[in-house]
Amino acid sequence: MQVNQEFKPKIVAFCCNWCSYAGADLAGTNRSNYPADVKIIRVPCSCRVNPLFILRAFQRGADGVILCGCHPGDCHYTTGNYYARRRMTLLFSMLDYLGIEKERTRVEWVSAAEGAKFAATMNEFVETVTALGENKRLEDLRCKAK
Amino acid sequence: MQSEMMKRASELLADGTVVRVLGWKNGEFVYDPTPAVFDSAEALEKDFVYHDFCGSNLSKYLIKLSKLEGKTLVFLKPCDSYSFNQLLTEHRIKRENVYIIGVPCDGKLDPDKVREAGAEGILGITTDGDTVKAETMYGEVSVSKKDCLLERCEVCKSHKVVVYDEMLGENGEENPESGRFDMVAKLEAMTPEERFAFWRGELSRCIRCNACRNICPACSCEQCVFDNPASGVSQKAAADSFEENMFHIIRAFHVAGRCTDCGECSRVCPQHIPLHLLNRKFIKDINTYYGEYQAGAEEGSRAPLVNFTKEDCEPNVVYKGGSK
Amino acid sequence: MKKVSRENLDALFAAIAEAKKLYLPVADGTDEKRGVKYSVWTPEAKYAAEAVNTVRSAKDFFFPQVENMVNFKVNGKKIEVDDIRTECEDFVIFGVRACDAASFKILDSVYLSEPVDTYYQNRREHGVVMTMSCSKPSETCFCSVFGIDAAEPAGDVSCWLTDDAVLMQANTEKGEALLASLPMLEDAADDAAEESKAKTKAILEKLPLKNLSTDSFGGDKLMELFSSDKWASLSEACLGCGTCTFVCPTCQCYDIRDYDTGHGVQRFRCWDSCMYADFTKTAGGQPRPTQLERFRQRFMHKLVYYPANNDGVFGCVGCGRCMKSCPISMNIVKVMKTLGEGNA
Amino acid sequence: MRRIGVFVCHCGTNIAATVDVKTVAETLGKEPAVVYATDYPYMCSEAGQNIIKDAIKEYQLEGVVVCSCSPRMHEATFRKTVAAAGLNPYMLEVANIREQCSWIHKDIPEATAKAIVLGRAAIAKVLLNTPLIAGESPVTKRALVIGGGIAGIQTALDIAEAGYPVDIVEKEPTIGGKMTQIDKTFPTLDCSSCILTPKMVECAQNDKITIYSYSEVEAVTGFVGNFSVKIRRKARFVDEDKCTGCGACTEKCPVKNIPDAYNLGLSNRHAAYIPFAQAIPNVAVLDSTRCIKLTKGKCGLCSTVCSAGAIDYEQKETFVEEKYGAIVAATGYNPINIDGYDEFAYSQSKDVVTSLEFERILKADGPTEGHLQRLSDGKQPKTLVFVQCVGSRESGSQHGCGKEYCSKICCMYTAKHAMLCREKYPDTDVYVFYIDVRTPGKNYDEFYRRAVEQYGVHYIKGMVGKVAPQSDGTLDVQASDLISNEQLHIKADMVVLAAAIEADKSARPLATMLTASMDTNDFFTEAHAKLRPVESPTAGVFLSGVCQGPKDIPETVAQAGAAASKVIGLLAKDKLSCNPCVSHSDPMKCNGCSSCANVCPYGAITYEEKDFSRRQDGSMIRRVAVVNEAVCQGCGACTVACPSGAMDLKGFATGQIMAEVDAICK
Repeated sequence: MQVNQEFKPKIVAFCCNWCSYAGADLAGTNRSNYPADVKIIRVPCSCRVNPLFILRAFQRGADGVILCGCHPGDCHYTTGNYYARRRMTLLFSMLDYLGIEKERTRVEWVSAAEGAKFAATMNEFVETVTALGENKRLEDLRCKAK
Repeated sequence: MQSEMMKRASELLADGTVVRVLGWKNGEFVYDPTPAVFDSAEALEKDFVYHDFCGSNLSKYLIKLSKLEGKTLVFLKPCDSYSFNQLLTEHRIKRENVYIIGVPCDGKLDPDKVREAGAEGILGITTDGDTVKAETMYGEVSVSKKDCLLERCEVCKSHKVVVYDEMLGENGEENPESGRFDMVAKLEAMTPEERFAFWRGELSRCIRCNACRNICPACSCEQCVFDNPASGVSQKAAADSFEENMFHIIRAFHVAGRCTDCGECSRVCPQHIPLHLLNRKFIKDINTYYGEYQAGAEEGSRAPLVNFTKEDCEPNVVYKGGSK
Repeated sequence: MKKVSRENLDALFAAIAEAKKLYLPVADGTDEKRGVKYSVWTPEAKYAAEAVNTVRSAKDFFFPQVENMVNFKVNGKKIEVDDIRTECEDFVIFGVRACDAASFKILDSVYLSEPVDTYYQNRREHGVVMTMSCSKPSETCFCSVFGIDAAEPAGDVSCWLTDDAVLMQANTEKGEALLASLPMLEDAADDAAEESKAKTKAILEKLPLKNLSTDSFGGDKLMELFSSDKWASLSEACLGCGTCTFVCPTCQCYDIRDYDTGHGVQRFRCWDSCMYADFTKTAGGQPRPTQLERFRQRFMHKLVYYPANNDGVFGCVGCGRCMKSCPISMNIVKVMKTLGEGNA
Repeated sequence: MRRIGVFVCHCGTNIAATVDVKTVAETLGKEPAVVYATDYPYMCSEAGQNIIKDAIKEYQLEGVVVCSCSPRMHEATFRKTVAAAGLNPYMLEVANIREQCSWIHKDIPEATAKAIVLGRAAIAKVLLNTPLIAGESPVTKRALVIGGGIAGIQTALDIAEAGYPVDIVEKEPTIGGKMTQIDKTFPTLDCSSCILTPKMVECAQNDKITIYSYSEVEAVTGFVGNFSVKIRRKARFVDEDKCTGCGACTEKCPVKNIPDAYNLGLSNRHAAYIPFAQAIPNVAVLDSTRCIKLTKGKCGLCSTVCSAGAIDYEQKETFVEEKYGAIVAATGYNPINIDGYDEFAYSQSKDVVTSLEFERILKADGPTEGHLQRLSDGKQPKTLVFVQCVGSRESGSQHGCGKEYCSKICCMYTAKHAMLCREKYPDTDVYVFYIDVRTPGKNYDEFYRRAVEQYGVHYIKGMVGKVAPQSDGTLDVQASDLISNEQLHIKADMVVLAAAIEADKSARPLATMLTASMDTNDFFTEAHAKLRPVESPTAGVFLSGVCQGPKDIPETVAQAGAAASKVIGLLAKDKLSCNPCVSHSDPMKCNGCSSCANVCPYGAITYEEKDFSRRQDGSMIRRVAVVNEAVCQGCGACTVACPSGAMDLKGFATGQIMAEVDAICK
């Protein structure tokens, strides 16, 4: 696949407040670099992320969406990420079924202590999405920047 | 069957067990009966029908009817009974206000398929064993019954009425080898480009008439998110191809784990979009990832999306999955 | 009257398509048997001459389901208005049936009366309608009930199909101009279509709904029909979807909505349906709180309100689409028969 | 449109060095809703906060966006700021342009552009914020301390001192923990037991303290101020109330060959036993896996010798359910299992011991009664080699059990051991192999230098490569001296390994029960590494001792006291403000389908029949969901489970999150 050097993907990262958002903060504290293409939205728990939000991001021009939460078993709310896990599995499978590139969506479990993992995950995800190029199959043409 | 049903309904009305009967009313043509409520033996005598074109699922009407005073008698075909159970599970129907007569079903017919077989200008249709004969303005057309079954009946998952107060005729069996996921598997085996092209072709025909949503027993929300400006996804029309996708993805997701695969969405789509293929994808995935689950098979079962196990697979199973 | 041989039909389409965009009914690509729709003509497209009607009506050409009206751009703290109206390209619709052709008149009386709907007008002025006489009406056809003759379709050009040719008769200046621009057309006798018309008329005589009565309807029947107690049972199975309204060639209601694109706002209109719970919803609430009122609205409009305002012309053209599409098989014929019972 | 103010913080140069803060403020100032935008070096300072307060008043701001450090850091600060100026505290959003922007990006234009986008997202969100009012919930004035080592003991004593009842749950038969096994403590070399046992006794005697020994936490539900804990009291087959601790049963018990955990298996105990003489409670336990009566149904000797009649073979485990306002985790540590370190011959030679085993050897109640002896032949060792960092500071997984972190206490206790050897047995040669000697702490470096300078301990920078047992009973220690760059062979009589320490295995399942987060090493995560080091991110859960990270006794005691003071501060309140970011259901849209209740981990959702009857369509009574706002913790699981969108989460509403998405993707 040809990588377009000019292309800067838009990446939305949903992070749960207790683990992954704190993990992202730790990545910052440790000065672990990752591309500025990643923008984080704080949610209380991965289970707060409605599949609608992910679709919405694609509609609005996101090229990749990643959901980060506490590791299964470590959810601050005990069980939230288990539900998120099922929802996202089914959503991603459906997007794949509709012919949307499955690499544009991802779930990663990142604890509050895993700043390095957070940065590494984001670096890798940005790379993957950059290689895929612009999201053309799930875009809403009306929302394209003019 | 029709006369037995009318007889039982009249008896139950007469002895006060029920105060109304939900069934099908004779239409203009043989293939267009309408769901209707009957409140007397006379009304039943005049208009009640039950035949090969009584495909519509009556369960959803009971959300309202079961809240009225007095019991409602309803005739449930096997697939309708799954929807009924699912609605019970979701506390939408008051069971004590419903008297269910289960009716066996060996497949309902799709008038469009009879037409496709060359029967334009249909004046009457009769079924004789495996043959469907259509008398038309342009002559008689014979077609094999299996060629004009509704899609859902071609791959019927169960001939068993799963909830009833009494059964008319013999109850049937589940049919796990229905092959209803074959088309899903075929799509999964395609490349993403092919799948994308397939769905674009199908979904681009959508006219957002909401027939699929409004017929769906699982889509029984007091207010649908698509009609609620606060939901952020409300739309009256698909103004963009994204919205065409969105509507169907969101709708399928909202009923995922609750959809009994009654096939009504595909039956009513004026554009013949195979909407069941979206729902069945979720059902197939749920079966694969979380174990076999048939919504509505048992009252009170916990839907897969409001359930979990600690050992559930990770979402990346999708990346490693069988599809290309 | 002009004619073109059936072998030359594709050449004719090609000639029309050279100058203007040409739309005609073709079988849907994904499943040949399932539904016919108007598509842009391409050399591969096969004209579905036999199919009585398309799933969607021809009104889409003049009154599309979704149409942008104006854009607003947000620039800092200022809002700029962007008028996006442009002159519509010329186009031709071929193979429109008599019922749909009649529906344009109904739409015209709504959209072209003052104040004129410029969006509709723009399309209407640039579209040439070539109708086609029906050769195989369906059991659901009842256009004759509303005085429409399927053998004599209106439009800018009327066409008839014979065994070996397509006959054409221009009815308007637009039609004349179009036919004049097509050199492969040969002259035909003025009565060349009579045989085709007679065949069609003979079939129309056999239609099961031809005797449907409109006597109980019209602008003067408002109060008795409005207060009829039959609406309750007629509407009880109605799901409140918009299928009937969206496939209907005469339904003309729309909603105007704003869509925030993130860079501005697109104000668009889209079809609305009186069957919907939020139809004409206002700050004060929903004027038709239950499905009964909404259901009644649709049929009262077609059979009472519209004729009341349009010299007795009914708002239905008898195309029968709603009869084929309604998920629960409730339709205007059942409504007319039920309400007409005892009155006729 | 709301009137929004934007305040961009430089954080000194933390933000300003990579984000052009002036441009951010200027650009955001042009956003449609923004009526005021400014920047300031330290927004969190008093002067910075005053800028916000003044602007709220001067520009009649209805919403405030602060572009600064993480909201996990100063959201609470700025909420108070806006509240002080009369705004609802929840009309504030923080854009994280430090941790998630300036600190991770190097390119100024790129970081600035991102900061602007994050600011826009915060503006988009705050435009949809609604004023929220926190509800209140009562506080159960009782604390639970999990773990009865010095950390738990000190925490419990301090809480009890303030007058609040406190329960200690200890999984072993006695409280005391690791400190009971230690001989002397650094840097003062005073006797560990002498300073610990009085505290243990005090615990037993304090009527505010209840000790659940030989017990474990089974389940935790509830939330800050209102925890409900189920404690499993394991059967000890001895009636705690009757047992006098006379020890008759332990002497008469015929099963004698059970490795004694108190002595780390260096000696044996009976099946009926009291862990050690000063145990609290001083009550015997029957080892159910070894007791003949309990395993085979015969014997019963202990019962016959017990004059108190305390032996109860029928005793079953019991459960206690208790309510607590606060919970302190004090689960402690263990040395790692060093079986993987074959090169040190730990499993081959009895004379290769861990430091904790060495403590037992040095301690008077240990297997050698305090005499420095080789365990193989009882001889006094002449040459001792101490190996530091066994399993600590190990990168990668050479041995599969090594830890990347520094265990922190080893340098000091090794110096202590070396010093004690040289002091009691001046004829010994003592070598210490180290990577670095780390001795920060009051009087610590002095202590280490005394070992080197005064006691003549040989400190050698380098790692031991191999310990090979010789036929003459000595140990050939092969090592490299990194300073002289020489390979050394030392003929040693005893080798002591400073094994790394790790969090106790019980901590991980406990963290799950407490919904408290852990780091990759299974140490509890603190709410803030610097500013809230004794609090877990989970409200009402506090951390004491090594369960939070390696530390020595004085640090542990200090942290235990700190945790206690946090608990006291919490229990002193009669009511707590609830998190107002909770779910609520719109009854008009609710189907009553129970999807939300199915996913609620707190049981916060119930249903009621609500009358929606209208004139037009008659009687309509529907089942609808009702959220108990005091019980809801605001995870939002229900909002997604709800098919109709009736359920939404205050503070993180669907509309708000979508507005953020829109702003980011714009």
